[in-house]
Amino acid sequence: AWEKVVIATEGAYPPFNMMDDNGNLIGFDVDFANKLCETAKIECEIVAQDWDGMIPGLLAKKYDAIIAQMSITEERKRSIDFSDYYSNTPAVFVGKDGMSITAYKDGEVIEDALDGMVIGVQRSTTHANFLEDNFPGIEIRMYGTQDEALLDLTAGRVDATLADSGTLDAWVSSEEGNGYGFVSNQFAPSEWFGEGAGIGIRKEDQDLKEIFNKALAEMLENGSYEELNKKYFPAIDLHPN
Amino acid sequence: MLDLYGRGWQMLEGGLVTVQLCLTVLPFMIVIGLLGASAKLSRYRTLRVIGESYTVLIRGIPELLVILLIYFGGTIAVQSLAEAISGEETRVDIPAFWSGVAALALVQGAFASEVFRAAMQSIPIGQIEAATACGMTPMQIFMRIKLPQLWRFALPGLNNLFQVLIKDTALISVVGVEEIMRKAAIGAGTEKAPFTFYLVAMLMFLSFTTVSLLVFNYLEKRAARGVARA
Amino acid sequence: MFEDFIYVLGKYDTWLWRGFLLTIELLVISVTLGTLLAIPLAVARVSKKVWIQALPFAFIYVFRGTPLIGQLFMMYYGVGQLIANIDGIQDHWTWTYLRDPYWYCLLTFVLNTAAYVAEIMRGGIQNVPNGELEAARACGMSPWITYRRIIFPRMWQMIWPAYTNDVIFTLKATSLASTVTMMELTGAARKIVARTALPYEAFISAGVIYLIIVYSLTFGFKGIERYLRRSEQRNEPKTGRAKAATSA
Amino acid sequence: MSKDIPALQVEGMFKSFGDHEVLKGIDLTANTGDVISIIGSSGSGKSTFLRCINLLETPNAGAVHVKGELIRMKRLKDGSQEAADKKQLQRIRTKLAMVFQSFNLWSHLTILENVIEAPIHVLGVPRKEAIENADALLQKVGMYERRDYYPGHVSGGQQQRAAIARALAISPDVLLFDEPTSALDPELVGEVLRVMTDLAEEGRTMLVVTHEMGFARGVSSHVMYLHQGRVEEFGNPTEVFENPKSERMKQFLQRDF
Amino acid sequence: MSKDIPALQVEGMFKSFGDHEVLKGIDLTANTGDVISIIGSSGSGKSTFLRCINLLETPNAGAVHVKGELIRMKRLKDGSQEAADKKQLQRIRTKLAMVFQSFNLWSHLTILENVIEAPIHVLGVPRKEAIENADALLQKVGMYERRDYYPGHVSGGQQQRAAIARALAISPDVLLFDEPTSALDPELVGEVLRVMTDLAEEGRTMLVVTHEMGFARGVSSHVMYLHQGRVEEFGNPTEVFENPKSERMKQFLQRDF
Ligand SMILES: Nc1ncnc2c1ncn2[C@@H]1O[C@H](COP(=O)(O)OP(=O)(O)OP(=O)(O)O)[C@@H](O)[C@H]1O
Ligand SMILES: Nc1ncnc2c1ncn2[C@@H]1O[C@H](COP(=O)(O)OP(=O)(O)OP(=O)(O)O)[C@@H](O)[C@H]1O
Ligand SMILES: [Mg+2]
Ligand SMILES: [Mg+2]
Repeated sequence: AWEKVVIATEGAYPPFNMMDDNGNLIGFDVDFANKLCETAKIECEIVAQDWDGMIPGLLAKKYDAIIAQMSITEERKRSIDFSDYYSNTPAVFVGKDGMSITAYKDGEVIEDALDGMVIGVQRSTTHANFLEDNFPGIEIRMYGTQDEALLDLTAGRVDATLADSGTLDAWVSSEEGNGYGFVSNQFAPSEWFGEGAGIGIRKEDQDLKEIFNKALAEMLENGSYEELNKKYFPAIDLHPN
Repeated sequence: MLDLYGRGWQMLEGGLVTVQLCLTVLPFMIVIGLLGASAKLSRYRTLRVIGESYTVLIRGIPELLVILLIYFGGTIAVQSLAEAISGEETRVDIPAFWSGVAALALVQGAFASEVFRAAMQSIPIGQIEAATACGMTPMQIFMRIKLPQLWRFALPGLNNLFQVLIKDTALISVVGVEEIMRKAAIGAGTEKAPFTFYLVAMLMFLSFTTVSLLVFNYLEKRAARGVARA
Repeated sequence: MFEDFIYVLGKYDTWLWRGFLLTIELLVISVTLGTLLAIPLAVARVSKKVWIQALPFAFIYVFRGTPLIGQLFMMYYGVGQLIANIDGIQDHWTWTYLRDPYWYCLLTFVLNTAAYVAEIMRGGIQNVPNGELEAARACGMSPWITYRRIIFPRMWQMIWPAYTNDVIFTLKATSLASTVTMMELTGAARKIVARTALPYEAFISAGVIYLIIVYSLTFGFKGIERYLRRSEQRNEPKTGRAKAATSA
Repeated sequence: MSKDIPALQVEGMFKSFGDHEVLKGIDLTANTGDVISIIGSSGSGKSTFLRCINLLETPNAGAVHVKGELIRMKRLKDGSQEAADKKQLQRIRTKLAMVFQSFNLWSHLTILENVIEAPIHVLGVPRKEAIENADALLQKVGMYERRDYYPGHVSGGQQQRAAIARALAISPDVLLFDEPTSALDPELVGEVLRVMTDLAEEGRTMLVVTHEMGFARGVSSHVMYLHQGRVEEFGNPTEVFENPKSERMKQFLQRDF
Repeated sequence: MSKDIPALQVEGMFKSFGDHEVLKGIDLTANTGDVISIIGSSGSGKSTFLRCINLLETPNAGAVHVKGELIRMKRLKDGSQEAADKKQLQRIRTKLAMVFQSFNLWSHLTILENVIEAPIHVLGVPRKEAIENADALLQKVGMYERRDYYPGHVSGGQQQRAAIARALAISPDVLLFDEPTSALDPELVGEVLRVMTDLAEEGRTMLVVTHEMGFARGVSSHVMYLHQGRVEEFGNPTEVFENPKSERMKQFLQRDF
């Protein structure tokens, strides 16, 4: 039944998904999606969608799957379903060099770690949820995209930003990230960050879930996943078992 | 700086989309406004209640909220509707542009229905009776007597609404339609020059509202030509 | 669907509540300060001297002719960025305020409200009957007293319905604060949607709250309007004052 | 012209507004060529009578025949009446042209356009023919020179003459006039009355509600005096004015003139 | 009362609107207790003269002394004049109360509030004292019972009487009346004229522009006839009315009465 699948990604979360100068979608998620479809032998079309509207768009059948580093969480599972996780990178804070934050350590949230700080985060991400649920007293700025949060970080309007280490690593090592670095340990308690990022699909499309899971397993098996991983993140293992 | 870091064309394209948005919404706004006004003036209570509730609801809720609701919820609604009608799974993709158009038309239509209602009530009842008395059907009376005169009474109100419409198109940027505001945001982000880009965007809007003001003032003058004493 | 409503309202009621409070806060401050600022603008706008009215005219024209969301971006990202780039500003004590979107938001709303209200006030001032102004001048009132005792009270009487509309306009405008990271009512609803993917439930809940605010406002303002227009109503006057005055 | 089929026949017309009974059973037969003046004090129901004939107001009871054809009515559940056949009503209305007190020209159309509007869009006359006919009528009422003016740009008397041309343009069997001169300055009344007198002499069938006793007396073939919704006097003008039978008619004539 | 310092003295007053010269050099001395009626045909400049006295219009030339104090003027670059000292002008205006043809009561204030407004906010009288004084004045003009009504709720004659109370409340040296009865129905004129006659008998200094020849003749101590911006006649009423020297005055008297 699935000859053609429309897949949405955000296009503002480098290097996972982003736009090149001509407005084409590129990045790890895009390459991954293409490879996945190739492996599953189905035709794919990849479209861009604002993060805020990602799940409503899926439910409205604007597309059939989300591959956009969306974490598998219980709350999201209320409305949609996920494939097995296809990547899992821990969260980390980025701030000015020399700063130091310890917000989560040894399975415990350090509640006063962020007192007096302004933290920027992308709206409606697991990172935002983590901050909101655990640090009610601090000032959290919610941005539409991670790019905007980073912009305000360099403008000095937020002190640090929380996101996944994959995207932040790429930014810190870019020219713009000059003078900024990881300022905390990396952490990924599944209570907030789920079991990693999965492919979001509608609940009724269990057959599609099967197809994706099978193809994903095959990619992990035959080394094509690792190839992609190395291409974008030579130093990070995106799929730790 | 004049070529806006090479993004001058992008801004102009955004301007074009803004103009397209306005001109696309305009006919819908007018049709919805006319329907709303007719409903409010209808003989039937049900229609009157529907017309009134529609305007009351829309006018009490922020435009942005309506736009978001339509953008996020509208597709789902249209989807289920399409499936209910066709009885099978169908994919109805409403592009952001059109959900923007739908939202703006719905909002502006509510205001327009107030304008048209007032205008319809301003048409001298005697002229309607004269048309009735010479055997015109209600439809003919509407098309040939009411509608042509409606403009005269409705133009000042529409002038206002169109100004608001131009400004409200900027809200559509929130759902990703690449009109002026969105293009400016992109430019501001990538070139790290928000002040320049937003300033240019504002100037573009100011020129649009100014032009629309001039055009409508001209139309108002023209529409009054048969009425004012020479 | 009904379950989902209960879920949203049960789990995220505090978000909506905080959003509601911020909306009201933004509204009250914007309207109060905007109105205060509108008064000198309107007075300058009716001046016969071109050089006095030029600036307020330009101010009003620009703020009424451009979209509020653009003004907001311009202020927050544009002006904000310019300020952020000033050397050493980030170590200055004012930076705590200058980095905060709240102030940019508020400033934009205040200026925008001021422009709209000033335009309404201009109309009101110009509609005060000339005879009543001459009567004031003829008994030796200075321009300031004339404004305070005659023009402003009369103006309020006349502009109140339009002013009410404008307050509601400002209320609806506060929803734009969500685009620059402020979590007022619409912002809260957007956050809930993103978290739960339940757009109807979240937006309709917020919509209902807006409607409640709008109708409470309309109701309250109608009451004030009746009070303001007491001198025009065609009924017998209250006798309360009469008693107070005779006993004095 | 056959006197057998009256141009207009009204039988037992009743009309109330809420509790207020305005017409209490009025009968009238107007043969072709009759000019009937309807007089009576203010509030006596003259306008209501005229408006009930072409169903601008719906009578509570009564029958209207135009050239022998009955306007079919049906009774609704709530007891009120309604035209049974909208098409028939619209057709018959073209035979009953009305001239209003306040002219009611369509202000977005020029005088000529006002006159050709109904012929073209209701009767389906070709535009060219409609214009020729309209020009002739405008000539007759002395408005040919003003045919391209908008109503707002000509005097009240001229507007009323244009309105008469508009009424004539649908070649009606009966012309209904509701106080056609009372919205005019005294100096403009003459020009409209002159046109009406011409029409009467041409043999047009006319019902004229009027306060111009000179016209009623001099021009009309019959006078009908309404009082509180009833016909108090009916007859030829000389009789009615010189020998009024009813006490009220006598008072009416004294009071006003 | 010393006759040496006149209550009001106007010298050589000129006023033009654009090219149109309305006042062409007017002199007037009003001693304390004088009641001067100003008459003349429409457009002769009566209102303008009154309005130039308290500078509601700025005269092009001329001096105004109130109780011996000159209103200081300065000449602007473009040749027009202006009050040199705004404070002085405001102070002097409190000595020159004006009653307007169209009353011009402040419609958002009750009658009582209208009367106490200027005493409290211009003269700085304590509120309590202002109310006592106002009550006495309202009693005098017969408006005490209506003191808590808004102007919109009382008749024109009552409004004008309230306006007179308002004028008296600032204890002016001279009262200026500009056709105080001409916006009133004939039946209301009497009540206002009665109040004015009372004031005249009390010895108030008054300048009254009026069309009421009865008042001018019977009540005033002097009559001033203006014609085309010039004083054509001035004298006591009996002289002026019975033996007008000027031809024009004769015509004026014939024409109007
Ligand atoms: N639409 C209406 N609703 C209620 N009452 C009405 C209506 N039209 C007329 N009437 C009443 O019916 C009565 C007769 O009115 P009508 O206009 O027929 O009088 P008329 O003889 O034409 O008087 P006039 O000479 O003043 O025009 C009046 O008492 C009037 O108030
Ligand atoms: N503000 C003005 N601008 C231009 N011309 C004016 C102005 N005020 C008055 N005039 C002209 O000055 C002339 C005198 O006017 P004024 O009102 O003094 O006459 P008046 O004697 O009071 O007449 P009336 O008895 O009609 O009140 C008139 O020709 C009038 O048109
Ligand atoms: Mg009538
Ligand atoms: Mg005058």
